[in-house]
Amino acid sequence: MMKLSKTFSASAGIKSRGSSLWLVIVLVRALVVILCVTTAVFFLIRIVPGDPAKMILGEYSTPEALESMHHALGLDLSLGEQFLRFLKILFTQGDTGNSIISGTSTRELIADRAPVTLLLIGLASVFAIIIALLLATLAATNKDKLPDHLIRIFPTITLGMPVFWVGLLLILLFSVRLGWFPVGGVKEGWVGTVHSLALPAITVAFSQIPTLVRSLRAQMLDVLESDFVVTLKAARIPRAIILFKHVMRNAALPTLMLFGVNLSYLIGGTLVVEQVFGIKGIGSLLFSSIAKRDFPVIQGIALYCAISVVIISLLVEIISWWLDPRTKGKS
Amino acid sequence: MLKLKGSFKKSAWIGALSVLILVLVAGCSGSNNKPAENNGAQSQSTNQNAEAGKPAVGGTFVYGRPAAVTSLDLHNQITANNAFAIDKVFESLVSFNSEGEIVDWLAESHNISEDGLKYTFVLREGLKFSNGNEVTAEDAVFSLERHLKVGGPLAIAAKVDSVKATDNRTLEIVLQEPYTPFISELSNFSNGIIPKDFGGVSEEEFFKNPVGTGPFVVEKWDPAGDLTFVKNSNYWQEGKPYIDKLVYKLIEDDSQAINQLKAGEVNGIESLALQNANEIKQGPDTAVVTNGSWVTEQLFFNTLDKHFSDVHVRRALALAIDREGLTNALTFGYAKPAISLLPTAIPYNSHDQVKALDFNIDAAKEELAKSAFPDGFSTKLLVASGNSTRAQEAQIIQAAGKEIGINIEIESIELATFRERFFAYDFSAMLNSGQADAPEANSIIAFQTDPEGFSKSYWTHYTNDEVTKLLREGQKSQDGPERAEIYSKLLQTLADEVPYIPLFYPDILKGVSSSVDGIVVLPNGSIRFEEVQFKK
Amino acid sequence: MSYNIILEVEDLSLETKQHHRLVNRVSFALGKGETIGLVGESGSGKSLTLRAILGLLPRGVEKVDGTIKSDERTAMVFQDPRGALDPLCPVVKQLSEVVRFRQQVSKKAAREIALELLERLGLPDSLKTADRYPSQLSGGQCQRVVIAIALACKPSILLCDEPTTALDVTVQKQIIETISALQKELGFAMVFVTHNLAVAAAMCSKLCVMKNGEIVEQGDTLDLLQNPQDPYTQMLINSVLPVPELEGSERIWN
Amino acid sequence: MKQMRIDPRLNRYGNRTSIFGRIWSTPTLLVGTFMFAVLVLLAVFIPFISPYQPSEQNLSAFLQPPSAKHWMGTDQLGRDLFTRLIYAARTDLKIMVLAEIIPFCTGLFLGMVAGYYGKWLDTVITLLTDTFIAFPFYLIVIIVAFASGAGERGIYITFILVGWIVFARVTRGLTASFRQQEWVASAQTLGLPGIRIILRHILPNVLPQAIVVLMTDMVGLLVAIVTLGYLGIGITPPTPDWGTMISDGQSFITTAWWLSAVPGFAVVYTGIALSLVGDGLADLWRKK
Repeated sequence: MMKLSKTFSASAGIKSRGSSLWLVIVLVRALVVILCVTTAVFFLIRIVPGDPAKMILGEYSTPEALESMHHALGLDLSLGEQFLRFLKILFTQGDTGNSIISGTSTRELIADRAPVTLLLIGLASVFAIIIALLLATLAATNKDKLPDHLIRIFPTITLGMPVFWVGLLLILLFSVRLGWFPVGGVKEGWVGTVHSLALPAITVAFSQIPTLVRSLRAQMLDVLESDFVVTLKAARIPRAIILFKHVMRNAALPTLMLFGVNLSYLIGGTLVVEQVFGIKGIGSLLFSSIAKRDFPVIQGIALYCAISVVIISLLVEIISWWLDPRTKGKS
Repeated sequence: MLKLKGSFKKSAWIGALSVLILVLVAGCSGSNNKPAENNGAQSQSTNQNAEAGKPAVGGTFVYGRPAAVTSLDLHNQITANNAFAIDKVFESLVSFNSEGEIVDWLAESHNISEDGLKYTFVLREGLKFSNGNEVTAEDAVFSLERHLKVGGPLAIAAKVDSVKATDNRTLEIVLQEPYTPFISELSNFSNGIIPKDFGGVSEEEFFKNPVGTGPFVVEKWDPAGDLTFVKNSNYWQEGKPYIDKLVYKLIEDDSQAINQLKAGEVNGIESLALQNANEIKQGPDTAVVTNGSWVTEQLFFNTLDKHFSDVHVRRALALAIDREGLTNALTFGYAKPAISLLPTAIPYNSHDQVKALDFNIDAAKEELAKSAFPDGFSTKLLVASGNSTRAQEAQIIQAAGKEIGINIEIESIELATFRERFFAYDFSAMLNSGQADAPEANSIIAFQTDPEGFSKSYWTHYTNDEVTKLLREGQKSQDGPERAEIYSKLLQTLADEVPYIPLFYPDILKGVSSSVDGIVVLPNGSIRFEEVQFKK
Repeated sequence: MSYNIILEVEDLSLETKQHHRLVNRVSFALGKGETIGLVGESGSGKSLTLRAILGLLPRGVEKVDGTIKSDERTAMVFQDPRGALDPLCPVVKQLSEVVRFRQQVSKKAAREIALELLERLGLPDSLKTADRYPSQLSGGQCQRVVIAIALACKPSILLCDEPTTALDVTVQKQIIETISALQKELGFAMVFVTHNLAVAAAMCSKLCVMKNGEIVEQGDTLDLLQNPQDPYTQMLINSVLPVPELEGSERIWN
Repeated sequence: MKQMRIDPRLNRYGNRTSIFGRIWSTPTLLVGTFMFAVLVLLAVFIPFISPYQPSEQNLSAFLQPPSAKHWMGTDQLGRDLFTRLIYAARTDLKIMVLAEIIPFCTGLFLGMVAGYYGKWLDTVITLLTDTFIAFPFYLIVIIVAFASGAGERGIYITFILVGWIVFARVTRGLTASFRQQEWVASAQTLGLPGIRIILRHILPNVLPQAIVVLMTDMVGLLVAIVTLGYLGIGITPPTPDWGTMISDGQSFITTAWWLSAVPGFAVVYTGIALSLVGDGLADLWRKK
């Protein structure tokens, strides 16, 4: 038991990475997490008051109509039976059933809505990384001068800004008054989509940048103080090369972990931005499904979020291990 | 002044500076009070394909709606998101115009026998479905029989004896006993005419791409997103509809819908909150189209509740609420304070006869003194969250209650939980609205006074034999002064016993772009798009 | 001793932002090919003086007065070899990068020179074929790469900040011998910082004893060790365990 | 030769740096606490400052611009905006503080225990944190808000369920690194039971870092409360809350833009105050 548990806590022991045992352990852990999330969501949304049949048939629905709807949706079965039926559908068709409200299969719904959200998160992450790297480098290179203060003040202010408030301001200023960006929704075609996702992506990036800048700046300050930078400076190597080739890479590595956590938070976190910008993504689908108690869709989205978060944390762990020769070499 | 160390003094200055910039940004973002003449950054792109020259025929009208169309099965739907799509595809024998009067629609003429038992309808000449097939009386018979069989939320209340087609264009319906509201029941969207045996395809397949006589045909439909209609080339009204395409675009967030309208990305929005109406009205490229509605906003009491079973308590609260002030504060002139239960757009609303309990604090205190709780009590008011007008109504009622010693706690809960609670009669008082689906006094009154109805007088358990007797009589008596007398007596009793306090009749508000003409708003909230045209 | 002076430090004083005086009026001179040692406890300002000469003071430390007269090229070797190399960049690549910029040669030529330098410093030929990361080399090997990097700058003054302290004893001796051999061959002058008197005695012809950022005593190694004037120097010398090589070792610096 | 002062712990006033001395020398902490104190004082003394009650309506005077009588104008029900703003500070700050205490303590404790004991306990706790991170945050918030009914109770339950993770992760990392250090090992050799070691040795070292994280997390919590208000599942009317004030005011953005903007700035102000305190504490401890 001791040996297994030691290797089981994979994240603690860096030494055991890279071995096949580590891979198995991590996959098992991921599966356990996904199962916990799916089961928890399944029971949680059924305990919460509110009945999908009433949400479909509205306030004038007769008891008989409600009864027949419950039967049709299998909601009259006991929780246990419903859970078994859910697991059967999940493992046979890999889907969490059809949406109670619109009748389409959840997998289709998510497949149709996921690209927008993933693109939004992707764009936001690109914005966040670029801006964070620039700001951090600017702040780190001239510490305690004007840019450093400005950049240190920036997260302090933005930390307290609710995302929806930022979104509203951006829409009012850039879309309605200046008309540079569409107000909401997503236009057809690549150019249209990117154009309409630009503003929302900036809003999402807005919530990510403060933490990234702070961490990157701190890392960069440490790296700039380290001996090998002094060696390179002593060797009169051009500043730009030192900064971008050596310093940034060393600073980026630890921030990658933070970025991974931020990214996993984002999977579920874009809900508010999608509401404010009227983007029909996973977030707004989640919000309307919860409002309408569309159980299969809620479970489908929870599953999608759990899987993507697990994949992301896995990727981040592998990338940071692969990128860092100090660990790769050893095992 | 605190002597700040060098390095920090600079950042304090910068902090203040950046907050200042933020204020400026927010400042100029909210346009100044006078209507924004927004200095040429006019993003309003006149609708791209509105041809110049002859009356602008063609083009695509994009209509922003808060909920997606999930089903077009006309006999099993009632909620607005589906109803206002169904009435674009299917049309009924008779319908109603924007003033709420019954008019012949697919029927050329209709006749009701003296004893009110036999209804005869003659179909229009050369009427066609959207797929070009002839419309016959047999189709109408099939449609009505399917509705009678299915029942559904808007089941036909009249006791129908027989429905038969006497010839290719004539239809005869015989009732077991007279039921005056039957004609208005036929006028609502759930009695649309569909081809016999669903035009030969399965029921499920038929309702995926339905065939009807309506002005539009479904082209593309995502049950969790947008729906696109195209013009029905075989539509019986020549040359109409003028526009080629009608798009129902799903926009769930209200402010997002308003901003898309202002930016010209949609041509109209279905749900416009009362407090946003002026903003759209004043906008340079937007306008508000409105009409009296069949909706009455009300404060409902559960008459089994230990406090509200006492009529004096109900009357006291009714007298304590300043309906005039409430309506002005919350509805910006787009609603009329309520007197009787029925809105003015419904016939027999007897607004001039009924005397309501007007705002009078002293009378309210006297009334409470007569009740079983002279020195007040505390209770809870159930409200569905997410509707800011209703949240403010609750706060006004709370303040009114406090004036006379009734301590009201507002319980604002999410819509699904809200419905769960009042379906189970688990509330003392709640804010909700009564809505008619046809220009018929009986439609609201039956639903809110019939103790045998499944909702037991709209979940209030209000039972008053006298009122129930008047309700039945009203359903049987022919239209005319006699029926008016019945309903005014009924409505006066309701006004005296206040099982529910009618607060105001909100107008229907639609936000549209000012470059659009010919929008017809119906009292049930739907819009007729046949005459819609884009100005040059 | 009229050998020509290539480095002159006069009244060098360093202070932090909060005006803590870390180095106070340090002065010494260094002749061509000569080695001067800075000895003293840690925190006595030795390394800071080196950094001042290199011209790269750590953050928060400023030169408040005094002058450093030297128009010669300088390079530095650090105490922690692995810290002085970019962990994410293979050693040969790092070295060739320095060579490329300092000697303005093409990438390919730079790699050749780098490999040749590494070979001269006794690093294994395997580096020629497979480039390896600092984490995959031993402490001694890393220190050799750092020295190679320093030499690639063709310095006339080599600054060594306790290059052997972090290494184990056997490797220490090899590194010292390598550095002395290179000095003899290339003729660069050296400023050698250490708190180990034995190493200082073996390497340096002149010594400066530093305490709390000041030079308490300065002079030829032999005179200083045999009859130290300043009590602190005496205390330093007595604290050294009698190491046999002190008496019988042949002088390296003559 | 004058005696040099090179002991870094001595500051320029020559006396040994007391805790007060060091606080005095970190202005960020000072300004942050000052700003926060102003808000708290305002919130406490509002009944004496403003003559109005937070939910006192005046239906004839709604949506009035800022004037002498109403310093920040009135909202859509004629209530004085300034009074509501400060009473809302009472609600939001109270919830922010209360909803942080339990998660802070549990997170701290679990983190230390996981970091210290490692092995299976660490695995269980990391598994728990991963599961909660895999949960979309708003799904939990919305479900709990529905189950327990909107309002403060829902927010407390949600943050007790979710709030501890960030502290557990930070403290677990710190404790794991402290454990390697010699002085913890020596304490173990003396046979001190684990719990005493954690409380006597690890807690004082972990606490400062945890408090810095607490400050930033509190800002995050405040923003979450306000966002819930915006989504309509936060604090219920008529209790004043910045989130509901923003979403209510949002529909009058063109006619009375200050209705939404002012509460937004109040949130930003509190955010600045708390993160300044957080930064200040971090600088303070880094200097030690």
